[in-house]
Amino acid sequence: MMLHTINKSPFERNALKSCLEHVTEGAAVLLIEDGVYGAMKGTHFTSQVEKAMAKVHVYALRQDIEARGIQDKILDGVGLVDYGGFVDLVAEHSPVIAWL
Amino acid sequence: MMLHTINKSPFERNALKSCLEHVTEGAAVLLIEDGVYGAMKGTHFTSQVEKAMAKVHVYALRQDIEARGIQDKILDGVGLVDYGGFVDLVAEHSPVIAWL
Amino acid sequence: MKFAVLVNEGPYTHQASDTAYHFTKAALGKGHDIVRVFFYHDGVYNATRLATPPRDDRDVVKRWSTLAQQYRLDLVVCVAAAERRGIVDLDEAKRHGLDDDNVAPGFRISGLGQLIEASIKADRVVVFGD
Amino acid sequence: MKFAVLVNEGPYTHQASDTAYHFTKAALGKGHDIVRVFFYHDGVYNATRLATPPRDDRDVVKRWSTLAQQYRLDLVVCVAAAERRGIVDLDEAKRHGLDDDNVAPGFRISGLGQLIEASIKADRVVVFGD
Amino acid sequence: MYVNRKAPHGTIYAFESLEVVLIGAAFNQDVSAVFLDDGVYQLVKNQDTRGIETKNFSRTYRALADYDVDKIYLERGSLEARGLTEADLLVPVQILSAQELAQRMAEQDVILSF
Amino acid sequence: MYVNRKAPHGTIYAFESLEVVLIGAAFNQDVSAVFLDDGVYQLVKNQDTRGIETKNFSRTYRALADYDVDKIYLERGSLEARGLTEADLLVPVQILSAQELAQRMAEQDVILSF
Repeated sequence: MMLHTINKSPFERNALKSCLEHVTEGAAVLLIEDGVYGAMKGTHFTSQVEKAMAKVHVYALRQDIEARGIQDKILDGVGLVDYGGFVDLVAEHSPVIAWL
Repeated sequence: MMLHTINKSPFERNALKSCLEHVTEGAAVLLIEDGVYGAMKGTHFTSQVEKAMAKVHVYALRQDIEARGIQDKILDGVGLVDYGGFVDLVAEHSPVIAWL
Repeated sequence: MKFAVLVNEGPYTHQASDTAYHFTKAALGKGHDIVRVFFYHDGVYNATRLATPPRDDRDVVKRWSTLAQQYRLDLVVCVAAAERRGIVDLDEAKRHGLDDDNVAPGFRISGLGQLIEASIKADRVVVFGD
Repeated sequence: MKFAVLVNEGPYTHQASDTAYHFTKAALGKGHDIVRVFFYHDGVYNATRLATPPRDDRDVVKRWSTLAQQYRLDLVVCVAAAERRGIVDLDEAKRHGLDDDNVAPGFRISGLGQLIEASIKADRVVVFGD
Repeated sequence: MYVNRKAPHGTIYAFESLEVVLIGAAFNQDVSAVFLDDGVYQLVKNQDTRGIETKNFSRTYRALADYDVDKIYLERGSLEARGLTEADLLVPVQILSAQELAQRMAEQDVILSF
Repeated sequence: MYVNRKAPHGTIYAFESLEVVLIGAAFNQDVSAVFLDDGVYQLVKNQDTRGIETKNFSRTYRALADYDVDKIYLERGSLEARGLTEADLLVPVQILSAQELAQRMAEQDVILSF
């Protein structure tokens, strides 16, 4: 099963939107760097992520969430991982695609 | 009157969209680099540019259009300028804002 | 008219540096005055003399140096951005105990105040970036 | 498991280089094997030894060099991307008649084939970029 | 006027833009700082960069008042689209509509964006 | 598989990605190249870079067939959104839907993106 990484804000770029149009059932999506803004609740993008969560597993990097001060605003059901958890996700999935 | 420059594709980033929400009547908008894709006809973004053209003057850099092979697909009413024309637009407008 | 130019990105990766060059050259050709070209962020990479691009491609660094010589342009590289990114002149190299410098002819390294000063002196400021 | 890491952006400007470092370090800490870290595009700027970041900030270049020494990591800088951007080792400096080199300890300059080879050898390839 | 449209940490622009704002203020310029689009994320409270091992420059926004930078504008629509409110912000700001902001921009001598 | 999502000329990624595709083919790897989102602009005909004084690498896409790179995939939706058709492209491509492309991606060993 694939792992998709996204490191861009869904408001600035089309990376997360495009990624979610190209995921297969059961895949994992990991939000890192500015991509973690895609894991917030109550935004104009939230409903698209919630809809995707019926089909794929969504994770976000805890260190990037804390750096941006949004630790209390993360959508329920988003799995939090640290760098070690990122490594585990890569080990458990193949192939890995970065939506740059 | 202001000059707005945009150097990003309207499909990849929100720069042109955000710019068009912040123009005042009679301002000039200059599309350069990957921004010139915003001057094409028949795209999903075209109607937004056409609507803006009722309010602002839209220009695009000829050298960037040719580099991208879209010289036959430019929207009617978009003014084509070369680097010298870019300089003239800057001289004729103030302030200049780059939507990076 | 007096222009100041701000370049926020390095050569080759982003077209911003190319566009800034063509804009600056066209402005000079039309008789305008370029108060200063200020290189900030990755823009400081425009100032390395160690670049050797392929022969069939433009030489971005040399192009700036040549324009500077031809028009006595003031090309200023932000010192804080340059230190982070390894762009150093002889003074900087000495100060930091480095064995080499790498800044190209025509560029000088100075502070951010030079950007503010240029924006005060100029009639127009034009920004090129990502 | 065997990982290959591709770094497409330079230090400080984009977080990609930071994330690649933290990922690589975490993978090594978990006992995985890093076949190679390949620096492409602006990623080659991670390899300059002339950077002197402020004391209250991380030293991205030194961090890579230290990790390379500690784990015998293979840090490879793409030669074509490096030539355009002024990252040179002693051999490259000689070949191009340059007066200085600037590559940091632990990095070596080689061809794009090293990226393909690493992606064949590795079980996973992870890309960090803009 | 300094226009900030980018998120912090993912790129260095927010950090280096703040440096310019402070230098501009030291030159006694009439400085105003605008945060719109992802730029509003720069002002979010509780940023803790220890995990990514970078400088937590978000505290410096609180120092803007000390440098007499009191014209801090933030766009309402950008804030709302991101599920944020004024209570989430590090510093007091003046909230403007897109049209009000457009008007302020048009009145400037110089606009720097990064 | 090489995934191209960026427009040419504004950034160097398209050019340097093409270098990797050619090197990959020289290693006798089973190479496929995907163009989606702004990546479809890379294949547009009639690119003339003399005005911006950069290399016109678009001709090199025509050489892909000589290197036995014949799996060139392009996404239908990306093309249509940009007002382009197959007649606008430099080389013959296989047009896929988003779901077909997703399936091809999932079958790969390695995906490189720039």
